[in-house]
Amino acid sequence: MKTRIAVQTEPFDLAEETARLSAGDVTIGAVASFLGLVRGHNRVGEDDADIATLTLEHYPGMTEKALHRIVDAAAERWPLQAVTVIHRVGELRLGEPIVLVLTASAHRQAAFDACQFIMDILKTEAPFWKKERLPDGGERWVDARESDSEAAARWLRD
Amino acid sequence: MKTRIAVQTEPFDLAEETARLSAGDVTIGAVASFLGLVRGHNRVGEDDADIATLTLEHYPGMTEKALHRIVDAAAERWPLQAVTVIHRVGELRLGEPIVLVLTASAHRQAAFDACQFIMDILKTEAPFWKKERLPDGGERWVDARESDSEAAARWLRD
Amino acid sequence: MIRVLYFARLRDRLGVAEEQLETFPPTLGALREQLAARGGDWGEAFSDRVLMAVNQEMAGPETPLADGDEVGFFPPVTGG
Amino acid sequence: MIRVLYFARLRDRLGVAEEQLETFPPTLGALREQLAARGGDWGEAFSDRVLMAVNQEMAGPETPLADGDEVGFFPPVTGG
Repeated sequence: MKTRIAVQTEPFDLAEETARLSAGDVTIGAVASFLGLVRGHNRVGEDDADIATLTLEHYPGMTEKALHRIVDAAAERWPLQAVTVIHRVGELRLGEPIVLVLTASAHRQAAFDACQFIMDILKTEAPFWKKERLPDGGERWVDARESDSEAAARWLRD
Repeated sequence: MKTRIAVQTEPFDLAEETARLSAGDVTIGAVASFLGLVRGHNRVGEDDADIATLTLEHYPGMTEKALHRIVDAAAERWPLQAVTVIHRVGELRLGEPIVLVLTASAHRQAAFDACQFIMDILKTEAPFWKKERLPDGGERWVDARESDSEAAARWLRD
Repeated sequence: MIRVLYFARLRDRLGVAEEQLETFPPTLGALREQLAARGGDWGEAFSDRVLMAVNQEMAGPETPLADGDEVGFFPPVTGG
Repeated sequence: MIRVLYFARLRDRLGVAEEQLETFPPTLGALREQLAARGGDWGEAFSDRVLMAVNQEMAGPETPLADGDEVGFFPPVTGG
């Protein structure tokens, strides 16, 4: 399986990454993808609040290892020809891409399932943390979501 | 909801379509996508066979209506900010894109589910037909797959 | 008068892409039976699974037909 | 000697990003208890949910510690 994993501050080029994923392999019939973007507000307890920027911290070295392990686990469950995972770190503005997951397979169900699996496990096991900067200059760490733990747990039940 | 539906012979630009989908809307946190490509072989009864090109015929007028209805049904089930569906027709070469579905939502589960729903219903309800041209010059219409009917049926059971 | 369109494998088997019928039965199901009764390739072609549309919407055999309608017959779809 | 790293909210609360421990207990769980017993912010910080890694792999309290290990403590992750 062709694997590309990157943790970087720079933006990525979606068209280039997709072309690179499937180039020259005519056994690929389906490419599923997920693109995560910085949203302009987030739920804090009962309140929505606007945010100004988002900073992503990570555990260098462990992030790459964790992403490789997640991708390998996906490749054991589904027939995949190629996977790309790119996760950005550092300070990001509203609307900027945070994460890209691309999965390529002969058929669409495998591509969709693997893409969701990688995102769900990444959300609970890859050591990234988000810190929001508010328009008034204040900062706060984002809390983990219970719904993310539940999304990851469903793959263990199957 | 921002909707873009196109049936066209020309290729599409993935990066441009993704940028157009999410431009200016900072409530979008998740973009799921599916890209279908022309594969170099297909299953015919018990045999795999190489193909040279794929020709897509459609029912002009009805295709656009069917795609709009499918997208509207998705928007009733999930909170979506934007959806793009582009389906090509005419003669396509190996590795060329056939179909693109992009779904944008605040959260990833809605984006993933809506993207799969649109593809599954499109596969059984949108009036497109594939004809394969073989390397020896022969042609044959592609048979519908039972697995596609089952994939569409699961959304009606839910 | 109604317009009747045939697509893909079905059109190839029948050798007809489109026809206009001056007289037509009251329902889509009855039209299908009438076409299947034409003999030759028609009976065999309509013995396979054939999907039907009236005015570009999927339709079942009970669907009534009216003057000016556009009817489509086609095999199970294989796009995407 | 082991290296201990703290990340994100946990690091901010403790005011420490990294330290080296010349002596260390035999397991990861015992190390966590030892750190929580330091008093001040440490007890409170470790009373929240804290994830643990040894040599950059997620690890549980039974995981043995050895000379040269890199240990990471951090809050539940929020990437993606």
